[in-house]
Amino acid sequence: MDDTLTIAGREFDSRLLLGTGKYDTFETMRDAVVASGTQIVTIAVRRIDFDAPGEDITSFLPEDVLLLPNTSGCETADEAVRSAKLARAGGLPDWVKLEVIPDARYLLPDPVETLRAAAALVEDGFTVLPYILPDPVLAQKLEEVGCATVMPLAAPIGSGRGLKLRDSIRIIVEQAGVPVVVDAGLGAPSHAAESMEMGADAVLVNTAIARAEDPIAMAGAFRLAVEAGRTAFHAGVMEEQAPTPSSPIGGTV
Amino acid sequence: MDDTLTIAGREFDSRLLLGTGKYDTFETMRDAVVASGTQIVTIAVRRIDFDAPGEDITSFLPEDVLLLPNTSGCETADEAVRSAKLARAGGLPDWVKLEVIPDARYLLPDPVETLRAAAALVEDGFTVLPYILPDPVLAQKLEEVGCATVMPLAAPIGSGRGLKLRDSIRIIVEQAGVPVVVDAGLGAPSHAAESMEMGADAVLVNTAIARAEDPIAMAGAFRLAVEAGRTAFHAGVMEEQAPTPSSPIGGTV
Amino acid sequence: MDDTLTIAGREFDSRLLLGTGKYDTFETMRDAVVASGTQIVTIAVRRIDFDAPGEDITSFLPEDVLLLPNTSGCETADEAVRSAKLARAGGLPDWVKLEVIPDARYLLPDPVETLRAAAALVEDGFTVLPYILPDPVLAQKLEEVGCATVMPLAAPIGSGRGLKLRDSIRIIVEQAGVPVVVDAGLGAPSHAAESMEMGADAVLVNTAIARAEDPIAMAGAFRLAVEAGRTAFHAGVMEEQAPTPSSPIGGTV
Amino acid sequence: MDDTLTIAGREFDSRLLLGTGKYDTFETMRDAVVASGTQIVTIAVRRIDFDAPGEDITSFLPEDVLLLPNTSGCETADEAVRSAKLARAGGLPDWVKLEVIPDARYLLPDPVETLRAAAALVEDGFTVLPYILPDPVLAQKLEEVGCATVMPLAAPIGSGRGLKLRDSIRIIVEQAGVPVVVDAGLGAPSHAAESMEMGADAVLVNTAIARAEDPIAMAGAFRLAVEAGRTAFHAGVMEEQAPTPSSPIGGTV
Amino acid sequence: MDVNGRKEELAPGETVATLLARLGLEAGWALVERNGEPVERARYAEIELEDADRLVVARPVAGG
Amino acid sequence: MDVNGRKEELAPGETVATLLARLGLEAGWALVERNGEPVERARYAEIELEDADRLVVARPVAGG
Amino acid sequence: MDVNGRKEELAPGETVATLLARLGLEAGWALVERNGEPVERARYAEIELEDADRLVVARPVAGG
Amino acid sequence: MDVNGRKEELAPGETVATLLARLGLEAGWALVERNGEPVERARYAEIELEDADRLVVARPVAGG
Repeated sequence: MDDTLTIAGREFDSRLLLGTGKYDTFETMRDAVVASGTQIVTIAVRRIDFDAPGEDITSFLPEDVLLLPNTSGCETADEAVRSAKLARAGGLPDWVKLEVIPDARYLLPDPVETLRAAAALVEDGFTVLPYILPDPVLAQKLEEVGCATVMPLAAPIGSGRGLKLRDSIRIIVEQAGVPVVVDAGLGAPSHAAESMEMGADAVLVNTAIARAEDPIAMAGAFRLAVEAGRTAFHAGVMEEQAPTPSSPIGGTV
Repeated sequence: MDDTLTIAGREFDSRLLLGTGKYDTFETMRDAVVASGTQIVTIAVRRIDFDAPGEDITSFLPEDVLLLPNTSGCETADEAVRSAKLARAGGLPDWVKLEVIPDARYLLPDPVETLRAAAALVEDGFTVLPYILPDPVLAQKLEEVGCATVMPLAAPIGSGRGLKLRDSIRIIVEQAGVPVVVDAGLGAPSHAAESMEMGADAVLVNTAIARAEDPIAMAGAFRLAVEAGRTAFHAGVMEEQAPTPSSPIGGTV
Repeated sequence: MDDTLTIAGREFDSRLLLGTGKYDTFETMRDAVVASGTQIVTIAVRRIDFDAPGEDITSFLPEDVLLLPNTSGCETADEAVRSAKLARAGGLPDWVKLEVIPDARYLLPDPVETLRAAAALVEDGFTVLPYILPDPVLAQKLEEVGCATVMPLAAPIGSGRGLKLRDSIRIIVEQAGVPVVVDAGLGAPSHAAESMEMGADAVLVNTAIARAEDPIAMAGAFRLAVEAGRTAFHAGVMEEQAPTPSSPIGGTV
Repeated sequence: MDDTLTIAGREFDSRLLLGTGKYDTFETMRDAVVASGTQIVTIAVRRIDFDAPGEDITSFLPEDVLLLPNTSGCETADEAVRSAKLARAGGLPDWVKLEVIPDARYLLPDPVETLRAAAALVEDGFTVLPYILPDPVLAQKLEEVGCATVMPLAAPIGSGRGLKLRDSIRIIVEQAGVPVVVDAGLGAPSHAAESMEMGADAVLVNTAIARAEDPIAMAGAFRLAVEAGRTAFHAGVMEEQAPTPSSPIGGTV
Repeated sequence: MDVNGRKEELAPGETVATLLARLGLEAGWALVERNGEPVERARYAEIELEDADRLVVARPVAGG
Repeated sequence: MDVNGRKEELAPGETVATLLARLGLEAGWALVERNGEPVERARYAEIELEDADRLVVARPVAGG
Repeated sequence: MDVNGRKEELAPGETVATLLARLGLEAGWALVERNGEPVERARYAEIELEDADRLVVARPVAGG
Repeated sequence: MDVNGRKEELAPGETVATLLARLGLEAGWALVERNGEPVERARYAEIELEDADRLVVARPVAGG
């Protein structure tokens, strides 16, 4: 079955996006990226510290993987727009994972500033993937201003709590005309599988892989889980129902 | 990694057991069995209706798959023992999925009769896999009388509700010296993956595959999910934690 | 213990707000209002149908209960502002339960339009109680523009699903400098009690009472539950913990 | 409405049972008992340490409260029977809260030994209230041997996790011909209210009150919550449903 | 004159108050919007209506 | 002879095996209980049936 | 005589009642098991203890 | 000239490209903002820097 993921006209075979943060080493990150089969990885943009420039992360990333700069660290729409433009001018892709997060404690996004930044960036020619609370009305507004996807969080960033907001994500999936990427809070492959079973088009995972005891094996586990969940979505997951025997009634010896 | 499942000294590569009930046709059942990669399938034992003998299910099952007769339909220990002995005398394996279910409505097993039947069948040389409510104390008693596994239910048979009784199953997994097979109630691959992430040794699935719109594809989805969950178990699933950024703090442009 | 609820400088003894919709008769509504002990009830504003003007709801409401006009039916900030102004001009209180709901299916509020309307209404002298998804960042913005409370929903209006969004509401309670009123989706007294145990300052209930078999008794049940939950909040609810005996260890006969 | 709780022919106005363990002082325990309005309190039986005999707990308990000796600390049916007989011979009531708990870590009861002890104690004239995992089949067997109630746990003793096993308890309530007392694991008044809303006849609480910051206030909170939940049960709790407006559709200004 | 989308004859010297009386709405809360502007209750008696006026007459109803 | 509650004529020298053959069940798994006792497959051919026998003939079917 | 694992001198004509009194336990609920058999409260005063007796003296304590 | 808040001597005829080379950043992705405006990579070699310039030099780093 042809089941490619299409974002802004570009096709992807993998429905698993990876964040590159929190790995012990770039080597481990690279191996996890390869093991995951991902075709899209997020990166952040930061000032160079000349006293400790460190290594160039991009040199560890496979050629054919799309670099998706995020706007992490930005607390307002203006900061996010500035960060995205800097990345693009410097030669990075004109795609952006839009994060506007004023709150350092719970890392929850600002719906109003996110919408404002999204409109400006779309206007300026960016392919915008906004990170949001699973707010179905906000998701529709973001789609209306031209975002390429919506990326509702499953649970707060890095918490690994899984799908705490099932109902809202289900509504977003039902209403969305663009791909829905469940982002943040997925702590285990089963969470990713469930997201896909619910009809999400893709998931983005970082901490659950980077902080696993064996990140490379975990990357493979998420790869399988996403495939399992997507396959199940097409195969038609049963509805919950009353208990029913799986062996014949009567005729017992 | 060598990660075979060993039950009563017999090794299995697959950690997914399949029930054969509720398929529209034996052909579909066979194809699902093959797609699932399972090496153990359950069957029931019933009186032949001479007016409608029907086909022989075993002729549809791959040679190398272990037939596991269940005692479905039995409401007491004596009935279960009788059913198991009949199957064995007739040439079926001396393994038995022990079900003693007095309650036709919720299909919940009888802990006392199950323990009684288990002791008698082990005594008589059977390899016994008992189906139980996730009762950690009962699970230990069954292990003490010599059962080869314990098979706690995730949710009532056929309900597809997934892991309703997480804590109890977690305790059983922690305490068990024999393989723990999560049986019944798993409605989606994500439920199977979560069971394996929790440390279950295997899962048994029937309705969720047999009643899927596309049972064969769903069998493949469960196969992937079990592999994903098992891999994640070994790779070390992260603990839930407070929100933590996956991008660097500070240095923002 | 003096534990009055203060909203915009006005004190209330009751922490249970009632909606007046969906009762079979105004008489039942009135008796439920009395049984609940509420001091704030919401009402809607609609055009009079001269062919079927119906009765005047206010004549059924106790003198000392504050009428809180809502902006139900409004899909934009402008409509909500217009509705609120009409109610105030006509002599109703200058308090408003702000609802901006573009989505007829799931009845979820619009965060951007709600914030815009809230700012305008506060500016114009209204006491604004906005109905929102439990979005902690939005809640803080509404507080910043001068709202008197924030009213996060527990679950979609009328669904009776209880606290589906615990974590988000907990964060709002923790961060809020104004009273937090959990509104919508509370289906049973236990849901109201849990909201109060979490530190919510009040709850608003409509469907769960109006559609109960016995609305008057149910109103009393919610009254008790809110008091129970508030008392427990002050008494210090225990943390979940590992199992611990409640009888002495050792010394057994 | 006359709504007394009848156990073994004895009527009680209160549906809240209290454990007496884990209070900082007997005085606080006594005041909590009074504040709770309970008419049944559990006590344990232990050997006297002559070097530190301590005070007599019964002297702190109101005259009209029924003392319910438990068999805590007993790991087998024989030990439990012995403990119950000792209490009765010494003049305590011939009622017993039957606990047979072999497992010191998770404090889960033994279904087989509990049933055996229950049968023996009923035979010997005791009024038996057995503490069990919410196992509907076991509950029916205990009723069949003549137990006066069944007392399924909500969650492990002292954990305060609330209703982890909703479905099983709901089935027990539906099938039971004797009062169902939800025992253990209730951590907050909302948990007690929910148990009563589900149709439980009573709840037993210890740790959540004894270890609250203010046990006396918490006892009052549980009293209100139990009354709220019971009232709601009779008033008919709404079913969860799809979102539905609580204000009229159309006619908007 | 248009009242809630319905044509109404304008009585001589008609005010908001007299109109409401005529419609049997003097009691309870009648809320009035005239040509898109809310009308203060205090001025119901003084505001003279004109033929071109578009009125919205609303009232509180049951709502959540 | 009673087979699954149905009366069956006993053929001369009938054994479990010949009975199963007569019933078209030689292939696949026929499981046989005779007068409450399970019959070993190895002995199907040797056990001669008697008129008073009560047989249960079962087989594996689909089940979970 | 053994009481809760402790050796106790047997006073002349000692009964359960006098023993409990001696131990300062006449008030409240003292529960007594003698040689593995529970002793009825009504018989505390009449039962004479013997040197070979093993007694368990228990009481109600706080418990859940 | 100010680069990431640090004073830098301006070499004669310094361009963005020569500066990055001097800082050992020709390889990989150096992202440059000059006086608040992002600089197109294509123009790194042509843009001559001035003493009053404030530069921000950033780069991709690991992030989620």
